[in-house]
Amino acid sequence: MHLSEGILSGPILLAGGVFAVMGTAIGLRKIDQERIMTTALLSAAFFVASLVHVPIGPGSVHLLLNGLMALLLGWGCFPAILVALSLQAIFFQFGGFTVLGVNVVIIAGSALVGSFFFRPWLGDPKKRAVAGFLAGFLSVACAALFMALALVTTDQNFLVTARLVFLAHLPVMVVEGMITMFVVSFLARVQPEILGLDQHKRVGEG
Amino acid sequence: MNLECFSSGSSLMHRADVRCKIISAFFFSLVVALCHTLFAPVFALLIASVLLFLAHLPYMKVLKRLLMVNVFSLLFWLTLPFTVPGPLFMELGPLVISRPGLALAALITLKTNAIVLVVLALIATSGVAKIGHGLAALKLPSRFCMLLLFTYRYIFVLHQEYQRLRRAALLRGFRPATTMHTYQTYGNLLGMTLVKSWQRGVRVQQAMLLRGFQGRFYVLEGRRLAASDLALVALVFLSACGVVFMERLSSGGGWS
Amino acid sequence: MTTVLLDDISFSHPDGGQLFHHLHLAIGSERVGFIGPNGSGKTTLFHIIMGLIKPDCGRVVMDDKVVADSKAWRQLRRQIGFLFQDADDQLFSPTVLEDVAFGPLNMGCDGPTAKSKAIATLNSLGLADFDNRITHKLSGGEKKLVALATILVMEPDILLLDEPTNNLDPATRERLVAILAKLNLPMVIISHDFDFLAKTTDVIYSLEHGHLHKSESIHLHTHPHAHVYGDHPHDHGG
Amino acid sequence: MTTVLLDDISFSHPDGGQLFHHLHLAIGSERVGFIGPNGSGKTTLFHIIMGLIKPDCGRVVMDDKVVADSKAWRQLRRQIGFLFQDADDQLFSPTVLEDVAFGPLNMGCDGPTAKSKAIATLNSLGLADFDNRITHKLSGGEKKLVALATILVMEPDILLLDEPTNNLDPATRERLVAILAKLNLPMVIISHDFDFLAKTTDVIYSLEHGHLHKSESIHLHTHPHAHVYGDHPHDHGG
Ligand SMILES: Nc1ncnc2c1ncn2[C@@H]1O[C@H](COP(=O)(O)OP(=O)(O)OP(=O)(O)O)[C@@H](O)[C@H]1O
Ligand SMILES: Nc1ncnc2c1ncn2[C@@H]1O[C@H](COP(=O)(O)OP(=O)(O)OP(=O)(O)O)[C@@H](O)[C@H]1O
Ligand SMILES: [Mg+2]
Ligand SMILES: [Mg+2]
Repeated sequence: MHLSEGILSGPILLAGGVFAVMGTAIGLRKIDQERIMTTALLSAAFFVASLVHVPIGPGSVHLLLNGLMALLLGWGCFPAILVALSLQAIFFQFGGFTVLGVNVVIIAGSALVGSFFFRPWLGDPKKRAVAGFLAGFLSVACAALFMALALVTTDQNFLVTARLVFLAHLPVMVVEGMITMFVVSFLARVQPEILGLDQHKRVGEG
Repeated sequence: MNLECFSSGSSLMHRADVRCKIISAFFFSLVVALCHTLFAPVFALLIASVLLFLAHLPYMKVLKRLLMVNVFSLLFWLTLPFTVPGPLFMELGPLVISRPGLALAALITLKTNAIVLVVLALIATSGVAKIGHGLAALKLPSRFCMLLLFTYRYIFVLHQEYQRLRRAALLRGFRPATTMHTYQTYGNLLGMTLVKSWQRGVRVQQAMLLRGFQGRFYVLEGRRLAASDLALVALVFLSACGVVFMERLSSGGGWS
Repeated sequence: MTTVLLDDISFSHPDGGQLFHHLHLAIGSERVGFIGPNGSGKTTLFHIIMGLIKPDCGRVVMDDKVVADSKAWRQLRRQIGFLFQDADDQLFSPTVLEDVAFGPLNMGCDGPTAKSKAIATLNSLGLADFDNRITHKLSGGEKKLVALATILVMEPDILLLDEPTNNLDPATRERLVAILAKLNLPMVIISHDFDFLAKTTDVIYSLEHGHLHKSESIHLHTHPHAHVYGDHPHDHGG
Repeated sequence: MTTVLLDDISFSHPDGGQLFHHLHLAIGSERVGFIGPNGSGKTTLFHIIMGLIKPDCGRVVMDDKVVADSKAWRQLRRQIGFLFQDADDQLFSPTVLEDVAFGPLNMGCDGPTAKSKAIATLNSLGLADFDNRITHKLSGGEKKLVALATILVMEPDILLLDEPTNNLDPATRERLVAILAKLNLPMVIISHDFDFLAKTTDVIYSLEHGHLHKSESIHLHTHPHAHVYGDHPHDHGG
């Protein structure tokens, strides 16, 4: 789920860059010295998840799990996603420097939208599964929408392509919703601290 | 899992200073990304090919990489020629292929490939460890650089952890299909991987604390820039200027 | 009785040296112990048997049929139970019951059957009322025993155990010895723990430089041993 | 000489039972071994010593001063080196040199000093020309030795080693024994490996049910031992 290089117009690239820098700055400020390692480890886990493909119908899709990332990291998902995308750029050359900003905003921004609405429901065991599904679904839906918007605002001629991009992500939305739902209920049962549901600190004085 | 399949080597590009490579690649990508005409990206693609040639990368792997990256370009070839209004190129039964549509698809493909080649030649030839140090030396926020380096460090550990869990599931007769049981199982596998990585994060954090970590990030050695490094930056910079010049020259040429 | 034959197996990791040269091995009739230095390829050999790694040449034969297509591999995996070196790699469900029931569910059992099978297996290992425990919060020894349960519930014909006593305290280790003795299944056990192998297996092979050497006789000899549980005498039944 | 005293320590995990009852322990003069069943709290005790976990009651005293504020804890952590159970938790930098230099840099050394210290330590452990290796590509035994280097480079006065021989093959294990013997530092070693403890420590405590029992004497006794390396005699120097 990223746009590759050489597609978008200058103004869109610039806007993406600016918003990505802002989001990352806020995120980095929220990650204090004590959480830098857990953030790095979660970011590595998400990178690994992006290599996983899950079957749906006759084909399979790669996971994105941006909604889950925002549920776990809040604003911290901006730097974490920037890191994961940078690594993908270095390893696979998917999306280089210039679209990095736009891609980060597409993925992290939409994830924040998803978690903004459904994060508060996580504390309630009855709503938890629904919240997980909707957060995962909406985060990908928004990401596909943002992507389509970036294309259309670059060039009206991309309208059909943008529509196709959005439609192609419909199955991804469903899969992401399901996986996010199951992961969230796993975490709530096994290690609720990760979801911030049950806080007690282990690291002693600094 | 070998993610850094281009990073080892002793070519000119492998030896060049990573800071210079990052700056060059960034500047060049930016210039190419902003092109509107067809000639300029063709020229950029030529320069990028020269840089790639200097990197002595295995050709088959490079080709494979290019194929993967061009899947997205294919999407444009399948839509734009039929949807962009404009002078007719040819008619294929009910399908009308327009000239500007073709040009736009070609433009995107050229730009994409030129940038990917440059990234391959200049960035993929350094390991992430070096790139992280380079970014720190270029004064990016140290917290971001730490995040990048630590994430990189543990990707392999976690990937192996995930693979082992997945194997355990396969050995117990698990067959992925479009069923709830499958999604539940993937949820459990990923959930367990997350729990383990989170706990490892807590332990590594403690290990850092025990070694006196107070939030500061130190970079060990700053390599001195050699004349060849500056020459590389100058070369790429001049080429980028060449691309801009071509763009100027041919804009208004009515290609798009 | 199921027999599995490794026929003329050679293998080397892409970036490592050659691990096996034309190796032959038959399992399924006795209890076999494997020893060998770290990195000699013991775990890799298990992975080859289970079809997790494809050898460079050679074949795995089960019950006189070459295991070739994915259906045959599924059948083999159903009949051979493989206990991983690290129990943490084997337990991925939130609770013990779910984890033990996972295998039977994949084999086509319905929910209640899978559940009752799981509970029966847990009981037989002395893990009654473990069903609702969270797997990853179990102690190391408990995890090992639960991992064993996840395998036994699938009613395998042969067991492959990769360093089953790693990280176990002496009491849990003795418990494992007792469980294995009771099982009456052919098995292959990798271990660095001579003592344990002497107690649980009939024959010991050592894997070195790509070859399996059958130790014609297990030399039992005495060995200085620091004994510190002054007040908790442990059993030297070996 | 640095001495550390655990004075009247009690601790229980939020959801577990009580691990320690009013425990006393002095370290810093000799080499101590800790044994005890899984989950008896050995690792937890190390975490309390290092101030990673706060005990429910009791104090940690270093050189006759109660360690109370964060400055005192920093001082303690500088003087006590703690080798984790899992080396992957301890090596977090991309390259070996950076990882070993990380401690000195945080202690205020400048780059070149930190670098030369790191290289000297690596050399002393027989890890010359490891400096540019990528940490995650090292083998298990190499990781363990590098993790030891990251601790020794900080010139600790006391070492705490948590199951240092886990997953090590006999050769690496012997190398570790030799390195530890040469070090001449007081240390506390957790291990399930009697043999190893007998070789490396002066006194062994067993931790059970929240109490430390000093084994008044280490009963060295003989023990049947299956020896299978017929053609590769191994050293029973114990
Ligand atoms: N995926 C891999 N790629 C390359 N080399 C590998 C891979 N997996 C294992 N190896 C190497 O193959 C060799 C054999 O590994 P294996 O795990 O089979 O050894 P082992 O005998 O089980 O050792 P141990 O006693 O430590 O468990 C080792 O040198 C290891 O580093
Ligand atoms: N964060 C935690 N929350 C609750 N219980 C915990 C936590 N960490 C450890 N425990 C429990 O505390 C007990 C002691 O754990 P500890 O790791 O100290 O044991 P150990 O003696 O080191 O065992 P091992 O020999 O397996 O390493 C165990 O029962 C463990 O499950
Ligand atoms: Mg092994
Ligand atoms: Mg422990």
